[in-house]
Amino acid sequence: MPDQSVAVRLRGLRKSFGPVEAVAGVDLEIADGEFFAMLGPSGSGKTTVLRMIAGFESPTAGSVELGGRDVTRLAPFERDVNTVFQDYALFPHMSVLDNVEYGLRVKKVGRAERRERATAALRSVRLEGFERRGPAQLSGGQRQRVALARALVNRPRVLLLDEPLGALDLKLREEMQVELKELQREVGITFLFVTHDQEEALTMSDRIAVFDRGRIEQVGTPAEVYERPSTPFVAGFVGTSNLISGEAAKAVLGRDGTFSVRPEKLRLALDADAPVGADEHGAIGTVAEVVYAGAATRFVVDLDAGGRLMVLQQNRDVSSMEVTELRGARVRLVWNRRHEFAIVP
Amino acid sequence: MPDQSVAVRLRGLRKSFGPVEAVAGVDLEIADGEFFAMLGPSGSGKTTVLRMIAGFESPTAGSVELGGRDVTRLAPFERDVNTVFQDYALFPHMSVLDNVEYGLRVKKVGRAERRERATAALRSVRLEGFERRGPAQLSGGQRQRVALARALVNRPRVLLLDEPLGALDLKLREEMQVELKELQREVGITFLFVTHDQEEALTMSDRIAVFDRGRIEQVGTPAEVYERPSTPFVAGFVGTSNLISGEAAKAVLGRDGTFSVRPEKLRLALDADAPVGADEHGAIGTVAEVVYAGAATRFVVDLDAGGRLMVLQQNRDVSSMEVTELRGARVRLVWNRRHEFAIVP
Amino acid sequence: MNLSRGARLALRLALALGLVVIYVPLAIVLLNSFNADRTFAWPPTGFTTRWWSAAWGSSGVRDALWTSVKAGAGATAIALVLGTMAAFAVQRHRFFGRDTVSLLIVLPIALPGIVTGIALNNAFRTILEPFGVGLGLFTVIVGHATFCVVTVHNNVLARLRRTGRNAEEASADLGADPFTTFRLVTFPMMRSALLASGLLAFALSFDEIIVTTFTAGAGVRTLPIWIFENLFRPNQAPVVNVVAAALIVLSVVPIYLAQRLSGTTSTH
Amino acid sequence: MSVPLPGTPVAPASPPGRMDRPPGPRRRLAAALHRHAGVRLSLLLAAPLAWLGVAYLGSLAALFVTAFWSTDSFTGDLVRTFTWANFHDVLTIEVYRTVALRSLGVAVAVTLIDAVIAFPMAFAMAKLASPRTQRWLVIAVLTPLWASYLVKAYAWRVMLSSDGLLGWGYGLWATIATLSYLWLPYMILPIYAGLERLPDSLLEAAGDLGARGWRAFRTVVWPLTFPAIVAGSVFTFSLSLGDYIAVKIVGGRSQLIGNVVYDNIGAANNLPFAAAVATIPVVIMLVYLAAVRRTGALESL
Amino acid sequence: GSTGGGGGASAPGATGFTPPKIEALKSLGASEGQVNLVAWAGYAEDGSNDPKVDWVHPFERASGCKVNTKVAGTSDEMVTLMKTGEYDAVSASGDASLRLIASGTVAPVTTDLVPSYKDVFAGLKLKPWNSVGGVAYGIPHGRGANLLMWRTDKVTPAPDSWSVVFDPASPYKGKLTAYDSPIYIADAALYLMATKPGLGIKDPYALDDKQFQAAVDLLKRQRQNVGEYWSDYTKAVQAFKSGDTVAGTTWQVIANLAEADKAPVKAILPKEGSTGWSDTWMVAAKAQHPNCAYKWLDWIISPKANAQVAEWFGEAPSNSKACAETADKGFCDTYHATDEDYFSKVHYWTTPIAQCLDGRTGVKCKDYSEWTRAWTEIKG
Ligand SMILES: Nc1ncnc2c1ncn2[C@@H]1O[C@H](COP(=O)(O)OP(=O)(O)OP(=O)(O)O)[C@@H](O)[C@H]1O
Ligand SMILES: Nc1ncnc2c1ncn2[C@@H]1O[C@H](COP(=O)(O)OP(=O)(O)OP(=O)(O)O)[C@@H](O)[C@H]1O
Ligand SMILES: [Mg+2]
Ligand SMILES: [Mg+2]
Repeated sequence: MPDQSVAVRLRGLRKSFGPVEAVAGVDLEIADGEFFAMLGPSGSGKTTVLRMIAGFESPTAGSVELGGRDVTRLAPFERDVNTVFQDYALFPHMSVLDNVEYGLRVKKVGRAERRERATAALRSVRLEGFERRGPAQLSGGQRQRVALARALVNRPRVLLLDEPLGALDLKLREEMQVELKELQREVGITFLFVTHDQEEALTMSDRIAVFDRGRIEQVGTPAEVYERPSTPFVAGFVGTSNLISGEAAKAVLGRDGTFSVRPEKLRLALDADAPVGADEHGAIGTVAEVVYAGAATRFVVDLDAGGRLMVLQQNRDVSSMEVTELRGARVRLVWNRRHEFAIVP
Repeated sequence: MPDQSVAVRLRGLRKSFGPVEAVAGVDLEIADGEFFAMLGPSGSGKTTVLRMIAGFESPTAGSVELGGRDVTRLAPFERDVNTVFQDYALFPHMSVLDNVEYGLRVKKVGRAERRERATAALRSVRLEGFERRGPAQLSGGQRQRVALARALVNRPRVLLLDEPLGALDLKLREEMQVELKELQREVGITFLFVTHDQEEALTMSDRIAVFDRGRIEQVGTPAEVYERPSTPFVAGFVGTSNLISGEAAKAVLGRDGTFSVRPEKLRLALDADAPVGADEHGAIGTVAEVVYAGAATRFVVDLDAGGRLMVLQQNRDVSSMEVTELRGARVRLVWNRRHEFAIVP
Repeated sequence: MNLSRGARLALRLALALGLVVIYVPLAIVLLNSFNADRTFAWPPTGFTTRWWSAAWGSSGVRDALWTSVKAGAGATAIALVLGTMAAFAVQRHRFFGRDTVSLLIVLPIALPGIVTGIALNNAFRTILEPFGVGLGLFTVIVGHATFCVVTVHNNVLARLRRTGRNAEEASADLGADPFTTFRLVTFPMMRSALLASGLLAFALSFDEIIVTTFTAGAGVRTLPIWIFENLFRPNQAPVVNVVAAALIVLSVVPIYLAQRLSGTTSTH
Repeated sequence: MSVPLPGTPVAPASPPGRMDRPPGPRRRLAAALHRHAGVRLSLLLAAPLAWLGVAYLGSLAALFVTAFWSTDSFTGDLVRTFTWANFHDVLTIEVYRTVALRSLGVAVAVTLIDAVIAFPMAFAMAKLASPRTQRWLVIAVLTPLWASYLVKAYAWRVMLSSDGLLGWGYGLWATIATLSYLWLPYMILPIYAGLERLPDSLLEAAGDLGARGWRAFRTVVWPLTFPAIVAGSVFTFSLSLGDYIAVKIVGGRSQLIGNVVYDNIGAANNLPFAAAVATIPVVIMLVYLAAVRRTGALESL
Repeated sequence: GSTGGGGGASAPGATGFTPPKIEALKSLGASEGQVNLVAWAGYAEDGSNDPKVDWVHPFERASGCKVNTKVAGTSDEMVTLMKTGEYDAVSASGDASLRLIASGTVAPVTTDLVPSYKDVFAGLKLKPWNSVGGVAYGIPHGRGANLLMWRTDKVTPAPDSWSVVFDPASPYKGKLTAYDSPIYIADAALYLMATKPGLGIKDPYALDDKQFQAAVDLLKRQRQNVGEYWSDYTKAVQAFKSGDTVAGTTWQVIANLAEADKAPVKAILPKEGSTGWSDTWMVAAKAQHPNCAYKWLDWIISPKANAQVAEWFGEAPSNSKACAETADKGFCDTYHATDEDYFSKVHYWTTPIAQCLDGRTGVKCKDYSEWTRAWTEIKG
């Protein structure tokens, strides 16, 4: 009995290109209506997995199920998924409206309904009035929204997005992140989203799969992945990884091994003798570097016990004048023990 | 008497492409040894200004001075500046070493000296051992460093960098930001840096010029620009702009007008009756949205008085479980009055 | 590529069939070069290598080949210079009549060869003759260059578009004047395009007969002209087959080299 | 996270050394050229325009003028007095219209046949073959260009003869088949180049949106590669329109416009009339070029 | 000669046009070191095609004149080439020679300066296509007739008349061939001369409007039955061998080649007679190398060279002593070289001009450019 509530199920998925094993065994279940992110460095196989789900590549081994139905051997046009391509892949010889109508036209939806649904889709991505333009006359963000409308208008079971925001500039990107997220909530379609931007993955998704070298390293909610990374790779890739090891670990934590604590978990006490609570750890050091970043300031602190830690401190009440004066200051770093985690190398 | 300590001086610089006025009058002085950023949205004319300084475009009006000398009419090869291009523009048919040696070769520097200086430059960007490779065999970050070495080896008066980090992925980008900044300190050359990433501009530069529609909106240190934006555009572009206006402004601040306060300046009190200090303002509202971003959480709060404010809160001691539970909670936002600033529309 | 298995198979089949169609006549040429029959009777009446030895001993073939090589090289050289200049002008400058320049360059190849041939013939005779310059190899080169320019122009134009100006700007930025830039950066980056288009230009010139007929002077016998003259002599026609077969085989070498060279340098 | 820099950094900015040396004449020339785009343009355009614009167009114009003259029928010398007679004859004598239409038909047929054969081949080359194979396939398509045109035409004569491989006999159809064969590579190469430029993602997008092979072809591939096909057709069309040799070899008793031109210049030594007849293919080609110019095809040749 | 025979007609030059006044060379001087020729393929072989076939190098050694040859494909190309003024001598056929003379492109030849001229068959000397008003404009080179050839296995009974190719109801529809040149109109005229005496054709190269129209109509009807027109002999041989062509005009050499390749063919001179050609070496009026040109003229009709050319090309030699020099002793018989009776039935190609060549006055004849136009119309 196929499980209807699972939108996508991958079993033992593999793909080799000649000697290169791009995807080296991926098992994954994505629930209906999830906003799911695939995060990983360049070349880790995210795109390849997406393309196997869409049907552009056929797996070397394993299977792809959509809504409980095995589609491994089906052609792309037989699958109930749609893709927003990284380069948008808008048809350059068609107007915006024709692009959006394309999928309906192919499915022989009547003229009137087609027009109506396409117009609605364009409205949902806030592109009313752009119907007659050609893709060349749009900005990057607008193109991305056309691509989105073109996929959404078909009401697919799953929408695949391959770094749809990669080409946009930061400001626009942030705006689009919010829009995309809202849109997904509105339409309720499962979004499978590829990105190599950790913050994007953390802020937007319900769950994240972290890829490395063709394998999934960890699957979990943003908080799970960020706060309890299961491998050193995940710890390093998702967020800044402050490592304390060797002598320093012994001196500061009283233990052997390699430990990590996130920069934002550290409290910077200007008094080197500041008290350390029972459930806390502390370390004394010198501020080597102060980087003002608007909303926050990053301090690089050289520990007396050896090693250096990055500290992130929100600029709530301090001004930049105050923080930059801290360069060279003796400080004590304090953190709650529960925010340390051991790294298994 | 030309002012030797001014590396770059732009006077009334304008550039039109047909009907498009890409640069609409720019006056700017950049001091010797500064790390100067030009920040602005896409199409605001940053690249065009840079290209006029390098000599690739000739201004429609105005002048460019380098080290006190008017170079407006000089060809690129007559100017003492070097550029790191956005796409690096490495010569694909030359090895890394040949690329770096190019400027010296053209200037007829002897073989031995050339080799020595190029090797030193490659060392300074940590690319020893890559001399014989071709650009195609390098990763994005490595290419960027070759481009840097190629420019630096000429010891230009000013180094122009057009979004040198734009093509890198986030992780690499952060690493390169640090490297670039240290390199500049080391060599002491004036860096003129184009970016559309606010955080990049804030963290790296000594001063920032914020561009909009071909004009400079504001010039200042990162803190000046971030904390005392002089126009609504700057306020909005550099950091998130929380606006309080109309009825809400009257109710909360007791004043007419439009005011802004940065999200990280807001304190989120879970108790709606939390006390508000004498030099503080407070507003009561409901949490509409909680976005977990790893190191911090963003709350969107709908004020009872009207309007919505974004609150940024470092995840120092809280875990994601705790923060997400806050959706729908009644909260009081408190901030120090000195962090409010009036926006002149 | 999302094509059904059937479609892939059909396309591959079409490609294979197309190649068969292309090569069967060439195979016949090769076969006929061993055909004992002097007028290519089909099926071949017997096997002989005497045509090959005749071709080997024929100084006419060698002279004609050499003439063709000279004509092709000359035309290609001119086409490379003119085509490159025109491509730079069109790609790097905006000016009135830019479209017309493109059209003008296409014209010699778009108009039937016989028109170009008689027009040039007429012009040469009325303009050059008063100066005592007759038709000769020079006029063949001029005629060929005229229609070869387009291949170079279009190839270089495409390459210039693709590579953009970045590398050149980088070079200028590093202190190189435009001449140095051209030598060290522009030219090496365009080399494969020049090579490919030069090869095509050479091939066009090498097999041209119509314009050649009208522009060749006394004693100027390019290979196609030699073939033309000899194909219609019963004793010589088989030798012509030998020459053609040899050319096919030999042509793989320059094409392969050019492909290799352009393949390795044009990855950008 | 800090980056330890090596002890010997790049020397700090030294006072500009580059400007100290007086620039050589070449650099001064380069700098002057830099400031005068117009001069640069003129230098670039002078030679090509002199060659094609003045010499070639001039020759064509001179030929066209000749069409209004006549020849002394016995001595064959040009008589340089204006007359409409040549054009009058070309336009009123029916045979010229017949031949022109026949030539046009042949050119169109050859172009269509080549397009139909070349397209799937080019598609398979560009989209199904590995890069390595692609290189070999391009060689395979280019190679026949080096085998003499005449020899290939004769090979077709051998194949077409009634006891030959095909045995279709000679005539107009034989001419069309032979010309199609001869010009096929000129059609394959531009289409191949055009398809290579077509991003795979567009084809995938079409498939993703539910378009099967044929539909994706009609709605996406065809409109986007049309300019390349047109570029190929400029070759096949003009080469067919001007041919007079292949038709002599396999054309049986038919003649094309090229033969008429050739007979009049080669046989009758009547350059004026030949020029008048030659105007027909020129006009056809000019109309064709004008029609296809907007597609951008002329730049894909 | 017989009536209407090309060899015997009244010399049109006598009453015909007056060529431009051009002086013939009076005496030979020093050789200029080279000579530029326009020749039919096979007339000036220098061993480059077949090392054994070479009479150019011996000439070069003997005379000190280097030979540059431009091979022309048609008579008309020859005329065109000669008009460029770059060439010193040309092997003009009868359908080119008069044009060359009339336009002043070639000069009269002082036959005394060509010692071998005395051995040339009388039937070739001072003919309408190589002389004007009794002044020789060239040295005859060789001759041949346009024969009727047929496939003996396909055409029965064996024809003896051109009717086999002109009969509209021919059973060999689509399998006939004809020579692809305007001059072929003369073949039709020749046929009409015999079959429609009412038209009053005396010379197939001198046709008035009515006669011309009749010939053209005949050819237009013939076209329905023609499979292909031929102009080069590889094509002709191949067509006869493959059976794509079963009957049509031919040259002796083609017949010989086809027979050598074991094709069942036979060629005859039909009862109506036939057209034919006789080529003439002429010297350009503005020759830059006249002495070498004269030396070439003498060389090429000297018995040995004349025999070599004739054998290689496949025609009857013009020098009566050449028959002794041929490699194939039966050669002169095969080609009827000494058979004046045979050649009396041959009407050699002559350029049609407005002035009727048969001596008629008061009517205008169709000139060659009209023949050319008509030929285009005939082919359709
Ligand atoms: N068609 C192909 N042929 C050969 N190798 C391929 C092909 N497609 C992908 N690869 C290889 O497979 C590996 C995974 O590629 P993939 O594109 O899936 O990575 P990715 O995670 O999407 O990276 P990016 O973030 O750079 O897009 C890479 O090493 C890549 O070089
Ligand atoms: N060569 C050109 N021709 C015409 N318009 C141009 C040209 N170069 C730039 N522009 C226009 O000038 C304006 C400024 O462009 P510019 O490239 O300087 O912006 P930018 O700030 O660098 O933007 P981005 O962040 O996207 O690089 C834009 O509107 C652009 O379209
Ligand atoms: Mg990818
Ligand atoms: Mg820019």
